[in-house]
Amino acid sequence: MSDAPEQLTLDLEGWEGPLDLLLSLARAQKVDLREISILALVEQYLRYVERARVLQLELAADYLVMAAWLAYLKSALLLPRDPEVEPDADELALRLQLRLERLDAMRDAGARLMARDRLGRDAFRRAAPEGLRVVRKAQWTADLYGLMTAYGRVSARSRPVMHVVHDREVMTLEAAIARVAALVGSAIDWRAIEAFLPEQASVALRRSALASSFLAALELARQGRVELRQEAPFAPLYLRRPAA
Amino acid sequence: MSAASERAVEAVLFASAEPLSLDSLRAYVGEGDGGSDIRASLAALAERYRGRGVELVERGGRWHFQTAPDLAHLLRRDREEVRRLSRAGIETLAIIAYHEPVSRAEIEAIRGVQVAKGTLDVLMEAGWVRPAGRREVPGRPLTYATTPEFLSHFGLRSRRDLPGLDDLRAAGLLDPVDLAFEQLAVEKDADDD
Amino acid sequence: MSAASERAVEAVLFASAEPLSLDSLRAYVGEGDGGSDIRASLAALAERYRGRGVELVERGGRWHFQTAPDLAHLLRRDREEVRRLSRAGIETLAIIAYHEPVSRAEIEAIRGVQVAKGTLDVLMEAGWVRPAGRREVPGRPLTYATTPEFLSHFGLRSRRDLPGLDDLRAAGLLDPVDLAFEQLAVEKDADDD
Repeated sequence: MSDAPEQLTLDLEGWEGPLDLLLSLARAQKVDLREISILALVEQYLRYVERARVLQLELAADYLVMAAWLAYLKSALLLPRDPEVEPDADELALRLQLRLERLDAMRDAGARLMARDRLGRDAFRRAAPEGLRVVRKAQWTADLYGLMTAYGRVSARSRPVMHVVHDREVMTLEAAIARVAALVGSAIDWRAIEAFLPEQASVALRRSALASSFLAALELARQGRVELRQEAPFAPLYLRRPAA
Repeated sequence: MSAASERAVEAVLFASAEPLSLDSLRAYVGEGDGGSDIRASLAALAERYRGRGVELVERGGRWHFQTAPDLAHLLRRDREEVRRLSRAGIETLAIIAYHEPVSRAEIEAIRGVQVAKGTLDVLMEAGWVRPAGRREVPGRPLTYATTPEFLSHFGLRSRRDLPGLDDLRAAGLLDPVDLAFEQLAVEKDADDD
Repeated sequence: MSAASERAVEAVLFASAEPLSLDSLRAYVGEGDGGSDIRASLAALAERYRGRGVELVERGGRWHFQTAPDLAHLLRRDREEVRRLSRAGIETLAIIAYHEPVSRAEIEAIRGVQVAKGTLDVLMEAGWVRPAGRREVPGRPLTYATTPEFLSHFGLRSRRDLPGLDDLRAAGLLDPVDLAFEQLAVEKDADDD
């Protein structure tokens, strides 16, 4: 740690991963990347990592993985070619070289991009444009049927409610009480409530009579003037005169 | 005046968020070949842009570019959108059509609901309703009536073509909802028997 | 092309806060004497402004006026410096621009490191990069591409103007390593014969 210049050159903070470091080392060879000596590059990288280790610098795992892989590549490159091993070392070296070329190309492209005349740095748009406006104009639509139903709706809602239920017969509660009381007076046995309804009645009147007669039966039962029996909810409702 | 100074003044004025005085321009462009350089550049630019779509103008000793006033109409564009009238809108329109001229209070009495200011605005924007004078009663309320565009949009030759109440009743459009419902219930019972 | 159309296009482009496409221009200026009118006006205006302090430029099919880049030194003062991209940001942007549409995994394959979470965010926030649909391969990875603002910002008429694009393509440097490798193997075999 005492060797300051050495440590500076080993500042791994500056590299974005092993490929980045490899590319920097390759560029230091000062030849076209296509002409580069992969073997020399591998040795440089391994030497670098070794020195970091001697200096007890902490290396990220991916640098060590790359080091292991490059060590393998180096031995494969140095050993006689074994046709059984796929892919062979030359192929691996070539792939590494292709990757370095591609990263180098993009790094270069990025630099050229940043050096262009950039808007807001080298060229400026008008700072206070009048601005363009889009005026949204509604084209309203409605149809005659909609107009008619709307008026019908309003009229129905607001017209004085002339609920003259002219064609509707009803049996009032009073009438039902009188009727049920009279009929039950003559009934010794249980009789279903339907037997107390007028026979010659319209559907609407029978509905009204049923409702009124039911209420009448409840009222008469309360007064002790009739007994009620029902086996189960919604079962037929029977009425008779109280036993004694 | 140099061509370089003219270009510089042009660029600085274009890129400035505010009109610039001679002093401000000088601060950006530099003195150049002499103090009168900027003044000459401004004069040359004003001449160059005269009658173009963009003009160089001076207001109170400060200079700026602006689009030519006679082209202001180009800077806005109308976009039409088809929109259906709301329920409140069509009900209010119907009431005006059947009862015109009618005041806002009368519309509210018939609808049984308040009429929002926006509702009448929409009907007037659509061109179907117009103010139709004031009623000579206390408060002198404004009344509303329909327009010829109303008739043509709804395919009517005159207001007399509007279906009358009898027509509406015959079409079943006047039956209150609850009555119609009861009718249905009774019919259903009859079917069951 | 009429002088009136040229003035109109000039005014609308001057007034617009955004670069405008032919279609947008047509919506404001109107068809004029013919569909090609606007295109002709743009060409005439570009010619008229050439070499001036302000220039008419086309970026990704959209047109705008901007100051001449050689006058940048006059205008940079008290202007916010364009945000500096990190090295990772610059490389990632270049990879997207030269390879688009490109997935995150493809970017990582070229750079040899993971794309940090913030890197794509920064590029998208700057408005230079956008998601460009998923690739129909296993995992359906999202791809990224550049935007019209990217072209405007870097002064490119179109992606074809990317510096060195043709050379990189001819050298096969935009092909994936696998493809390039196969290519080389084929050439090598041919040489060996």
